[in-house]
Amino acid sequence: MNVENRTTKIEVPILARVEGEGALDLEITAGKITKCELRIYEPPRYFEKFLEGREPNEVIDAVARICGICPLAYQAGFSNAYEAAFGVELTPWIYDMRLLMFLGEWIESHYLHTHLLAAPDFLNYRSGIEMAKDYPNEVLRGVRLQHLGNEILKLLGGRSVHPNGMKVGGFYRAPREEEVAALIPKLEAALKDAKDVVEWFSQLPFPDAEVPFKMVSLRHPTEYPVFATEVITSDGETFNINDYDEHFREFHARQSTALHSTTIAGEPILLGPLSRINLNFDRLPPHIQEMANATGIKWPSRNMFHSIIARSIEGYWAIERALEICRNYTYTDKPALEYTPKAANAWGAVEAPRGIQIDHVQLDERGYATAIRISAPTSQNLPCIEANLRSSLETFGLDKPDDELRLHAEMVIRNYDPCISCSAHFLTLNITRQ
Amino acid sequence: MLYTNDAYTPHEAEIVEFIKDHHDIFTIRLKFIDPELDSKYSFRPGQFNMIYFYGVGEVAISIVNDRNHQKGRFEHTIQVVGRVTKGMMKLQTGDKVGVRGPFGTSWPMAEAKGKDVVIVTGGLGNAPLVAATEEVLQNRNEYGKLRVIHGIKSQDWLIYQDMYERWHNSPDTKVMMATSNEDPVDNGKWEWKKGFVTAYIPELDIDFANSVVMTVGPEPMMLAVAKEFIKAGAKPDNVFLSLERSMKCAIGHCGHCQLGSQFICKDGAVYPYPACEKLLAVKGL
Amino acid sequence: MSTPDKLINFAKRPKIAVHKFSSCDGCQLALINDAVSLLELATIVDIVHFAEAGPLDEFAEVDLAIIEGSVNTHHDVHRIEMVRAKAKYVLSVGACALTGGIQALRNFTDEKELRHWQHDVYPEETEVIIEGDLATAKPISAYVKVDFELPGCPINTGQILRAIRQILFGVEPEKNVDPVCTTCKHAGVTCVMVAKNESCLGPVVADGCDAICPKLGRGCYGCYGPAKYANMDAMIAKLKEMGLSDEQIKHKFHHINSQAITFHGVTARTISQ
Amino acid sequence: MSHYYFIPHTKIDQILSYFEGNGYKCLAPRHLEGGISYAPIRKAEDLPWGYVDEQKPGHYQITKTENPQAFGFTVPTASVKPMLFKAKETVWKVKRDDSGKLGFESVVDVEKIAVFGVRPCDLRGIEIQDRVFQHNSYNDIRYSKRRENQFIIAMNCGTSHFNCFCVALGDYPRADKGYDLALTEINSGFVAEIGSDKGRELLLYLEVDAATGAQVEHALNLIDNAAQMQHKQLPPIKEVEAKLMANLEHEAWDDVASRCLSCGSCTNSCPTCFCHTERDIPNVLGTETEHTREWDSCFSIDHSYTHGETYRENPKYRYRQWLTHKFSTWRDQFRTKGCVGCGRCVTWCPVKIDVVDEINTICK
Ligand SMILES: Cc1cc2nc3c(=O)[nH]c(=O)nc-3n(C[C@H](O)[C@H](O)[C@H](O)COP(=O)(O)OP(=O)(O)OC[C@H]3O[C@@H](n4cnc5c(N)ncnc54)[C@H](O)[C@@H]3O)c2cc1C
Ligand code: SF4
Ligand code: SF4
Ligand code: SF4
Repeated sequence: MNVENRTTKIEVPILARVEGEGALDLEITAGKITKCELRIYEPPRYFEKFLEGREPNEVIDAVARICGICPLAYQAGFSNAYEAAFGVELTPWIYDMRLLMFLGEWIESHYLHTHLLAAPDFLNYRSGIEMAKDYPNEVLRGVRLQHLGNEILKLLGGRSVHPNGMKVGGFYRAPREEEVAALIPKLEAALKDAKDVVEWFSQLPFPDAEVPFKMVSLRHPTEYPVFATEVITSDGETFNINDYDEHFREFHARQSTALHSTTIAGEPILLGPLSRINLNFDRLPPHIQEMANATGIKWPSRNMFHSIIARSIEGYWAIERALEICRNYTYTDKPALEYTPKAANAWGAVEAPRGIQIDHVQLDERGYATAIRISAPTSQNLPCIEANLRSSLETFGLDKPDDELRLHAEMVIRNYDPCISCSAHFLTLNITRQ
Repeated sequence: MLYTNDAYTPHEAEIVEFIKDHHDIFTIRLKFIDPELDSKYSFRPGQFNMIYFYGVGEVAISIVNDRNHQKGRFEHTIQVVGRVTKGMMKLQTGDKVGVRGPFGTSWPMAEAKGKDVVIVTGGLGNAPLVAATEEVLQNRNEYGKLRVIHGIKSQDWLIYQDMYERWHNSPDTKVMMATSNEDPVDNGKWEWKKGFVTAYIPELDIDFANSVVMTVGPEPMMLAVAKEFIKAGAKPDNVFLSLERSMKCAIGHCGHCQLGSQFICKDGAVYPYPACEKLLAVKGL
Repeated sequence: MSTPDKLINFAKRPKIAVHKFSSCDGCQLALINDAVSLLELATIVDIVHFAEAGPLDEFAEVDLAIIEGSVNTHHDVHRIEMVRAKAKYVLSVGACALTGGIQALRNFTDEKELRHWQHDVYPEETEVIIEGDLATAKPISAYVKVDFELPGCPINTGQILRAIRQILFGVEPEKNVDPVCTTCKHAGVTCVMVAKNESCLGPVVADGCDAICPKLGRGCYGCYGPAKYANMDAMIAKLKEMGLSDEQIKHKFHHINSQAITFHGVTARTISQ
Repeated sequence: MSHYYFIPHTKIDQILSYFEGNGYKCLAPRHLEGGISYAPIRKAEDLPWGYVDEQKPGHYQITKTENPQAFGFTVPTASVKPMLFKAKETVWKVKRDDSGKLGFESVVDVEKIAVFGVRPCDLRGIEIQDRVFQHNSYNDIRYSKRRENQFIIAMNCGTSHFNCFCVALGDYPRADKGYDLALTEINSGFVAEIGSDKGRELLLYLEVDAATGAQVEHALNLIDNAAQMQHKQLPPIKEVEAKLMANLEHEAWDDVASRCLSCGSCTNSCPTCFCHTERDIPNVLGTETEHTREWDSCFSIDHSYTHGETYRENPKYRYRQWLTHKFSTWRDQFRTKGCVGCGRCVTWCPVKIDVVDEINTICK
């Protein structure tokens, strides 16, 4: 262990089990954190720029490539923006299919994160592969659920990574009834798995990681939010996504290739499953509220480690909702609406698995992009992650050995399921002690 | 061919000996595991087998012979070319492969009786003519003179040295070699020339009009050999060559080995020169 | 002559690393999304480095390094050289690693314009951006020797598992050379170009994706890169006949695999000819 | 005229239940995803009632009409070939145990299939493939078993599309042999002819009456009408066969090669093309592998690849291989034509290359 007044540099080469590349610089002076910077050095890719001059559906195909884990969030965010720009009102069929497909992404992403990325932390394994040796049934159950999410994505998009089915105005193809029907028994069987997952996770030991910041999510008029145009915060504000810029500020932090967001006043904000469930608990069906309460957690919760529970509850909800859509499915030969491109400015938002994904397009009269903005949930969360790290590490005890500090720091970061490729994956932790 | 009812499925065979002939060439000596196949299997000189390398694929390989003339054994000499053959290079004695065959037509051993026989090969083209040469030697009295001409890039590519020596020392048999890329060093065993195999043809001490020529090598070489022999007085119908094209099925179903109307796998690979002369003259056929 | 040494002395229990460069992580998901196969694979090989899945040992000596992503920064250049030096074989996977990927669209800008781009997206002039960033996003093979390549944006699970398996058998992975049309016809897909008058790049794009787009009733946009033989003149003539503008045609090829030579050469001038 | 029977449309469901009762999976043309293709059917209403198709070079379109017929279209998008010679199938498997022992197992996957509505050209396509896979030096057991287990209801043509040219090849849009039952659709049903004992049994089961003279005449008129709709012309086929091989260096090969995408859509939709490749698909652990057979095409750049040399690298050689094989060397190989005139290669060529035009140019 280090003597209090010496400078020590500790390097954790890479933060594992997150998506993308980054590093953490931690400086501890006289038992206090003096620097805590998440350095995202995922190389810049300039989507915002090279998509200028492109036609709408090319943009939909292209933005998927921002992230392999949540490609649909970008496709959905941008189609929402284009549809708003062109004044396209989705038919209930298209809306349901968009939702179904998106739930597929939630299911896939949530169970991948909870089982293969996060759970090993709570059970002291370095990876899901290692954990699978001792917890084969649990890991396989998670994998089954993840596959089910992928299957939904495949049904509508042909594949789960960079799906190809969505276009502005709807879909290229409507699945046949028998294809949708084939999902029903699988979704039914998954409900039990998903319920067992919630119970399993609620028995995990949860350290403390208090998030004192403003929580933000979308708010849907009637149900748990996936697609919506209303934003809600833990301070009771509600506003339309079109006014996002009046409430939040996106800026470039020097150490990072990812943009950061805060409130206009410079306060960090938290997006994602924990914010969603806290702010929309009332939108969960009663029996799921009961399930959430049975975990022993008092909602709303500000403990960031409860995100894994929030994800598993959302997973259950998503499966149930997907099942409902599949049971009510009827085929249509009009899976997309026609539209007339025009010059416009528009926002589009979705609740990506990691939080609000908000996109903005400025279009010329042909509907070709003249300016594009992409705000990924991870980049909006970055200031919050940094702040949360500080407080959680302090609570954990800064005198702990470097290895333990490093593991704890990684664990805190992983709770956010950061998607670093999106935000601008892996992370080098430099601890300097003075 | 040896098969019960499915011409596509190979049979398991064991490598009883793996011989490394050269850094790029090796010989596998095989035996079928199934005792019935083992006792029934036979082939005619010039035919080939499909050899299957586990997990990767099948390749067409001529049946050399068994160097020790042991019943139930057969050999393949293989040059490393691409995916399958590179993988096969790593096989060892005791490993298993799949085999189907034999396929294709054979050398005109009966027609050659009573005639002088000239074997002209280039590169690994010697492998498909070993069995034919051995057959002449085993029935030495039934054939006329035997001349074996072999061409290689350089002397370090020479395989089968013991065999060539034995042949050269057999009655009324001569082995001659050519190297194209370097001046050969006389090994004191047989004649060497710098250049191409065709250089030997005009000066051969045989009765051209009553000879049978069998040649395997690159297509331009075989064509040059055929023309040279015909010029020297050989009958075109008595010049035979063996063609190579990609083969997947070896039974005339897959379409890859077509040359004009010919399926080389079943209508060949051994052809009398007049039967393929025109086809080979068309580029890209 | 052939190289018989290639792949001959592969370790009985090989060490494998998966590295990420500039990318979306989507190709790594081809392994992670089929966790059952990944766990199975882990019983016969040692996965020593695979950040997204957990194991970390970035510069360990390995038999096979699987590389995702393009080289965009000085840091990337340094890292790929290290990775190459420590790996017996390098398998590049995905459009980014093979052709630079979608981010290689920056390669069409000049340095001055790129500065504008940098400034527009990252107003703080930091070293992370200005000095770290290269003017081009390039394939792995532009910097180090690559032994095998798998195309796709993203690659798929069957493709990578088969390739790893073939490498373990000691042979090169098979290549997909035929166009997407082949898969369409094998799968009984009604051609969208003929039956729906949808523009489709399938005739000049390599198969391997299982013709996902035509199966969804839309045209292929080329994420598996060019087929081995591509009659670009005939393809462009067809797109023109369908009413696409020169700009649209250019954008079609300057998309996911813009730096593949076959597609890179499609410029306003070649189209108008 | 007693060898003609009449099956009213109302009996289609009975035909389907006959097949089901006898263990057949029934495939019939259906309207799916913008095309009419063979797919399993359960009831008469699954048939593409009222649909007609328009096929031209590089063009295919179907339209729903008031036409009371189920078979008012011409040829389905794909032929019967994929049911017999599958686009991709495992032909054998091999397991390797720890000692390295290889256990080979040949895979023969056969279903009893009844095809309802095979056009005469496709019927001839089957006959040609029989010669390749059955009546050849070696018999493919997969193909043969499928053939034995196939029930064929042929459907004579009542209309031709723009690309049809069976007549130019010396054939006629009427099934002459190789069927169990041959039908011609008239307004309210089908005029039927028996082609085999299997077909006779089905007719007995259906308890149908003989067709009236008027019905038969109507049917035959429709077929004649279909024949007359065809406008494509070719020199006599023997002449084509000779002239193509005599013109291997004709400049037209270069011209067509510059237009051809080498996409293989023509060969892959042809009912008689048989080229295939083989490939191993091992499992992850490497303990088992499946050896598959997949359609290949002479348009594939690797089709002629032989260690280091690609004999037909130039697209003109690939196009020449396709045309000369199909319309000339086929005769030497299988004592028959290689083309049945269904026109699919013309319809599905994205760049509208028409074999008939190309042949006429070269044989001029
Ligand atoms: C009748 C006949 C006899 C042969 N005898 C021998 C022999 O005795 N020794 C020997 O070393 N080689 C012989 N060959 C050549 C041998 O088949 C090829 O070298 C081998 O197929 C190359 O396969 P590969 O996978 O290693 O190479 P790749 O270049 O990777 O080949 C890929 C595929 O192309 C096809 N192919 C490539 N080259 C050939 C070829 N020359 N002939 C047929 N198919 C080919 C195969 O289907 C192969 O799987 C013979 C070929 C034929 C046709
Ligand atoms: S849909 Fe596209 S890829 Fe498929 S056959 Fe048509 S042109 Fe080719
Ligand atoms: S069809 Fe083309 S664009 Fe679509 S997934 Fe395949 S390669 Fe990509
Ligand atoms: S003729 Fe047409 S269908 Fe055939 S390969 Fe050429 S472009 Fe494709």
